[in-house]
Amino acid sequence: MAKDTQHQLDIVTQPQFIDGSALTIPMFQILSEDGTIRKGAKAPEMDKELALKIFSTMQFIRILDERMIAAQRQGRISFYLSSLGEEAASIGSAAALIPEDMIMGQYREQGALAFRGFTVEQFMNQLFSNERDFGKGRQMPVHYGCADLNFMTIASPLATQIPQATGYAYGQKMDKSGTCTICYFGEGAASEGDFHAGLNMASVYKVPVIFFCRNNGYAISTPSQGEQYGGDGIAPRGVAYGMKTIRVDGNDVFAVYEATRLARELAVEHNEPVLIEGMSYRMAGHSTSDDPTGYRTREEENAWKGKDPVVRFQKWLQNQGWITEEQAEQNYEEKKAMVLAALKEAETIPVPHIDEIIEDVYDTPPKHLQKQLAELKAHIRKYPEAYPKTAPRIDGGK
Amino acid sequence: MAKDTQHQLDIVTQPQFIDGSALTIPMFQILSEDGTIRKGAKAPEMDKELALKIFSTMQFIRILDERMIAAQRQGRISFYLSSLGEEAASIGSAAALIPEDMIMGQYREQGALAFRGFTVEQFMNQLFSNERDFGKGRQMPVHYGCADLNFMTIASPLATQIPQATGYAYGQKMDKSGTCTICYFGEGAASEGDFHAGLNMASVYKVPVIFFCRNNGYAISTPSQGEQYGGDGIAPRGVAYGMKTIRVDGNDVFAVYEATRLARELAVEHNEPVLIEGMSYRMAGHSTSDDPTGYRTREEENAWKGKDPVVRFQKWLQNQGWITEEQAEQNYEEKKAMVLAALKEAETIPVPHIDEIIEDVYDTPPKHLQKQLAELKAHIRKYPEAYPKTAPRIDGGK
Amino acid sequence: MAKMNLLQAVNSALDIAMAKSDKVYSFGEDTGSFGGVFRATSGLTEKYGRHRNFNTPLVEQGIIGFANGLASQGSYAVAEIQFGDYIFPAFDQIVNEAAKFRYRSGNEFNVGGLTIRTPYGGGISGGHYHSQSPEAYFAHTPGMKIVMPRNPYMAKGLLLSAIFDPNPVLFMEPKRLYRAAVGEVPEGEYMLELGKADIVQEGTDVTVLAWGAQVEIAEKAAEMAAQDGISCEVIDLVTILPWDVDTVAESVRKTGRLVVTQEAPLTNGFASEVAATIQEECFLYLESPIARVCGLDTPYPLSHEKEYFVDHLKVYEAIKASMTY
Amino acid sequence: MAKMNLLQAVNSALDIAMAKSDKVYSFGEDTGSFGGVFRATSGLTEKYGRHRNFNTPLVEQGIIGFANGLASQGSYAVAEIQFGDYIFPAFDQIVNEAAKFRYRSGNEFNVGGLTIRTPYGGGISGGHYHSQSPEAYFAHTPGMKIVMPRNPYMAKGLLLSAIFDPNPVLFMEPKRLYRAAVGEVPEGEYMLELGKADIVQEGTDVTVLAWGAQVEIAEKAAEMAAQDGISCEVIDLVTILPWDVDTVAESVRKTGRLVVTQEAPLTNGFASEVAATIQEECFLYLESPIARVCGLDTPYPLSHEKEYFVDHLKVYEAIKASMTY
Ligand SMILES: Cc1ncc(C[n+]2csc(CCOP(=O)(O)OP(=O)(O)O)c2C)c(N)n1
Ligand SMILES: Cc1ncc(C[n+]2csc(CCOP(=O)(O)OP(=O)(O)O)c2C)c(N)n1
Ligand SMILES: [Mg+2]
Ligand SMILES: [Mg+2]
Repeated sequence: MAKDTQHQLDIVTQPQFIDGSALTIPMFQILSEDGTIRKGAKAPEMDKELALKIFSTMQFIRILDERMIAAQRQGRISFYLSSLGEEAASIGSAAALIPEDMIMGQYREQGALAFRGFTVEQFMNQLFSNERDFGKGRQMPVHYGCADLNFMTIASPLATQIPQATGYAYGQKMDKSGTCTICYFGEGAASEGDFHAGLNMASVYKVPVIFFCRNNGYAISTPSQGEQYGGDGIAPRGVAYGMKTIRVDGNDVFAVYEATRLARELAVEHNEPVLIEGMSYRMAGHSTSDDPTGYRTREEENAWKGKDPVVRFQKWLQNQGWITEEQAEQNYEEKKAMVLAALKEAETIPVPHIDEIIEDVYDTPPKHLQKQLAELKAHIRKYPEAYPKTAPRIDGGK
Repeated sequence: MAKDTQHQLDIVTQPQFIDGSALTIPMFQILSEDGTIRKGAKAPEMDKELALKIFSTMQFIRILDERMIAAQRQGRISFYLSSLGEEAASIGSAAALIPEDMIMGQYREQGALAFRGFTVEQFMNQLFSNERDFGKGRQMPVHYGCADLNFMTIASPLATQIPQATGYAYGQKMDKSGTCTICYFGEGAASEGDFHAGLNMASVYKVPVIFFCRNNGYAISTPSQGEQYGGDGIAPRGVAYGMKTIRVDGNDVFAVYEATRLARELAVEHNEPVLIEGMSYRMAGHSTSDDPTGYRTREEENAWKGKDPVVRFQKWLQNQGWITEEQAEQNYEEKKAMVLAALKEAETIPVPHIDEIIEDVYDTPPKHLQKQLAELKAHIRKYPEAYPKTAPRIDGGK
Repeated sequence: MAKMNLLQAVNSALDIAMAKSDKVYSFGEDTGSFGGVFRATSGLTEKYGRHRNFNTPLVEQGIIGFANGLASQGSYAVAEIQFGDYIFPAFDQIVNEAAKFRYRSGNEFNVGGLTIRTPYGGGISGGHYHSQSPEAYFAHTPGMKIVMPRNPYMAKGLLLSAIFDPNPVLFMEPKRLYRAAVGEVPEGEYMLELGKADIVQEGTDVTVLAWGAQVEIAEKAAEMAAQDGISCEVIDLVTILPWDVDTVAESVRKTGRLVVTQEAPLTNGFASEVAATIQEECFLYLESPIARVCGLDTPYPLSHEKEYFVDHLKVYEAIKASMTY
Repeated sequence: MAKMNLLQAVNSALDIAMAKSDKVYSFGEDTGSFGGVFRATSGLTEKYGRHRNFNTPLVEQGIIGFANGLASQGSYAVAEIQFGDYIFPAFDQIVNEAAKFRYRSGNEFNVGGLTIRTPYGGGISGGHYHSQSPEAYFAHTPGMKIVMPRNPYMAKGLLLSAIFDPNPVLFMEPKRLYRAAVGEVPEGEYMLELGKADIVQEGTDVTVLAWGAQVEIAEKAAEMAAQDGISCEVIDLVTILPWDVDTVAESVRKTGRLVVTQEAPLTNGFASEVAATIQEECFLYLESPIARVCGLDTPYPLSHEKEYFVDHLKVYEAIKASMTY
């Protein structure tokens, strides 16, 4: 075939349009739906301890999600957002990283945070916006963050963390830190301009970042196929950016783990950014403010129950003889009790002191904020009954 | 191969990362550099009249660009931006459209506008920001626009016209107008978030839009390969969005014409958005404010001279017997005289009346703007010598 | 007349507009058959088809870019931004594009058919990113109109005007009142003039100016002040850009005092523009400094929302302070 | 001391910062080895390598997103936006992200290392999109600092402070003065305090407040006024956010009069904030209304730039009007 010298491109003489379906990317799977290793596949080298830690985290997140949805219904917290059905994606990928790697999430990756060691009390303090919340009660429930665990604080604006992850990874590369950044986002968020910016820049700068797209079929009520995008999902975009790309079964914890482990190698050892698209399904509503019966069928939801990532992994663990059904059941009950106790405790802890309202806007509060706080406090002292959460402690210091 | 029922995806059992170079798109060419039809290729069905109109427009734009760069050097206009080397891309594509199709350009598509029939006087009025400029002298030189010719007014912010083109085309589709929108942009602008938004939305809505990326190797001083993007340019992105895509030799007017003609069919008859990437080279500096010797070599520039789209097309026309060298030369001189005359005329025409300063902010000037204008005029009357362009006519009406 | 809440009033305006002209399109994130996260667009797909009321991909800059293009083509593009807090990715398409479209083209082209609807404001436990009142960010932008209704009646009449107004309009809906505010609303078409402030309550001692959801707070404060014998003239500004200087100035020339309240942070909020203009217009009439009662200059905090929120008590105190200056 | 123009002063500050800490990175469109379209970053790649001073792809939201991430990692990210007019695609990354990063995380994370440099302002035949002065768009955003130097000396000292300040800073460079303003500048490192206004000229009759390139216009107007026997106190605000209320208020308590001038359009510009605050702080001292001398409420027109521009004549007239009120 003829070549163009300047562009180093092959030359063709027929006006052949490449079809939008020219690049369809298959899905990598190890663990089939019945919990057995797929023919031709190989289970990752994962010891029992790690496997059980993953499973235990999955169980914990299931319980946390369940309990907190209930707590929201009871009016004990204002909002909650479950990761039901997507536990393998966040936990399996987090398990393939080292603790020094940075995690930048969207909001449905509580599993990754739990895997890192965030305690049930820490979850609860955030969910109840109490004074022990690392975020000082300033953001809505599920906006976790923890510098010690290298888990960037979640924020609501979608996709903003994607170019940020590229920048963070740039710093890691320059510092020769031997670490990488993983950046989670939904297939909906991947429509934002920031997605394009973040992936293209990562491809240009060759930074150690793993972009992990959780494609769970919906962005609130908007179905992904045909309404969020017109092509073959998110993975082909990685290829278009010149980036190593893989699509995995997001409900298969082994495929997720293995893909992420290899991606981490590419990222850290070769400074190759990687895009992973994890195919999954958002089994619950978008959040407690949402009711999915308005936009999808029970049949569709039921079809996905058969692919449940936790059930699938538990089957494998049982087959493997690493856990019994009874043990799993017992662990479940223990965790449930723990969650309930922590919940009860957290809701008794007061909100942060009113003085915190002006902290952290800047590194130290400038004069105008000090003045505004002083005026606010004078006002609260005048009408203490109108501000019952802060008035009683207003002059008690922080 | 196994298939996943929910996702309709092929399943693979090996963690095979797709490489960033998995989809490299060849370049469609008809007219080779020596002006002959490439072996295996077929010249488009183009009558003599159209061929000569294209060539004549190319010549005109060459002269306009040359003369106006000179005029800028002489201090007669403040700024100019040449399309040297990219005439085939804009003119060849515009020639494949109908006059009712909307053109949304970036700023280097004067060729498309000239092809539509914008007169030399109209060009000059804009370049001199005089009162006959359709844009009322409000924007910098080269920001042409003309509703009658369906050429959307150019604006400096890059890539903003891309999602706008999708919206425009949506309206055309809903109106069953049988027309489409062509949207030009540079490979640099394709890094903007608006690019991602516009293409993805076009793919979802299936609107009659042709995205025409002029990949000319540079965005000001930034080379495209490796600094603007890490992959195989812009074309693979179209495929990733699930969009019909073609890459053409942007210096080959036949390839551009033919690709655009077919793209228009896809767009108008099948509501298929199309991405065309035209590979070319910005032979001049970015604009008169730029000096490319700071960032690229003479050798590189010279290598591209051999690919000159105008020379190439002229050779073909001569071989075809549709023009002689002498005729071409004579046309050139005639056009040059015409351009110089129009230039001289345009610079004598005054700037718009000061009353125009508050027009068109809204459909009619609200009270506060009327007040601001009255104050401004009172001020100008007080210091007429300080505002020589508007003071003399201030009380003469528009 | 029918009893409607603010959401129903918005929905009714959209319905009437879409029936009136088949060039009216409504779209945004989740606004298709689902009707939007607040359900402002519900029923429209059923009535006008999935090409006239539809979902967009999740990309605000794209939504407004698309809307600008559609409006420039001669359509009426009614775009919803799911929360005012998420309008910023579209900032360029609004302030550099929509607002300047007509001027830069010398009126060859315009996006007069554009209307951006977005819920704004706090008081719903939304924290940082579901509570902001970003009107002032847009008020520095010649070419835009900005409208903020206070109740269902105003919402419907103003939204109909906004859609058919030949200029791009940012229409900010007070989400706290979506279901909370209920009132009598004509079922048919009616339009309310943009750019006119509305004197909600006449008074003689002090002018209290507010807009959107803050008007009812001002009214409540005025009621408290009335108990102290203070007569407040409460004005709803209604339109932030271009705003009705005359009505406010005339009132202040009468009362000699002005309290302006807004939900947004104090610094460079729209209350500052009002104060700056009115001190100029009414300099010789002012008996006390113009007071601004606004949000603190911090992001919007969740657990201290009650303290952060500009409630009637704060406005009432400002009224008293203005009287006793 | 050396003679430097404003560009050289900026370049020198960048050079010193990059030498001081190898965690300082400089990047933007064309800012790599080419040195940026104004050449503010020239020589830095040669000195510090192509990983510390580099080109970015053409995407402002990406530039600031990347910079936020890099800063949150503990680096000093100095991002250039090629023109202030093109900062709006990054608006969300600035006002929703950078400004709120520390607050929303309870100080677990911050982007204090972020500095955004951008040339702003008119007077260079740039028309709509190479002339805007967008400071007010950011001044409504708690968490940001905004700095606008008026000359080379200030530019260098303030930029060094901005880079190492533990808060995100928007540093707006008056491009009209890039080459036009030349002055004595120390060659070594020095820092000037952010948040302090600078009294450029003492006076007794009227305070004239400006910032950035507008300061020299104010000085010229003050000179003209001096011919009429009017004594102006000229103040350079220097920092727009958080701004130095005390210095301005103290001056106005002395002079009784205030003229504020800005290049940007009048409505909801930062001059409005100043007027609103000062009428409150100095109510009993004011002998005439606070005057704002600003751009018209239109986009920035090319062929009427001279008329649009806030020149010394306009400021001078406002000073006289203030004196004779
Ligand atoms: C910039 C922005 N726009 C809109 C929203 C409102 N919103 C919150 S979540 C969501 C859907 C996100 O879908 P996806 O990215 O697929 O993630 P998933 O919820 O499915 O995990 C939307 C529209 C937001 N938070 N930020
Ligand atoms: C949003 C925005 N950012 C930056 C600029 C400044 N700028 C003008 S042209 C240009 C380069 C554009 O390159 P490309 O898109 O490849 O088009 P080309 O000039 O090569 O035709 C830049 C950075 C701009 N006009 N708008
Ligand atoms: Mg999703
Ligand atoms: Mg280019």
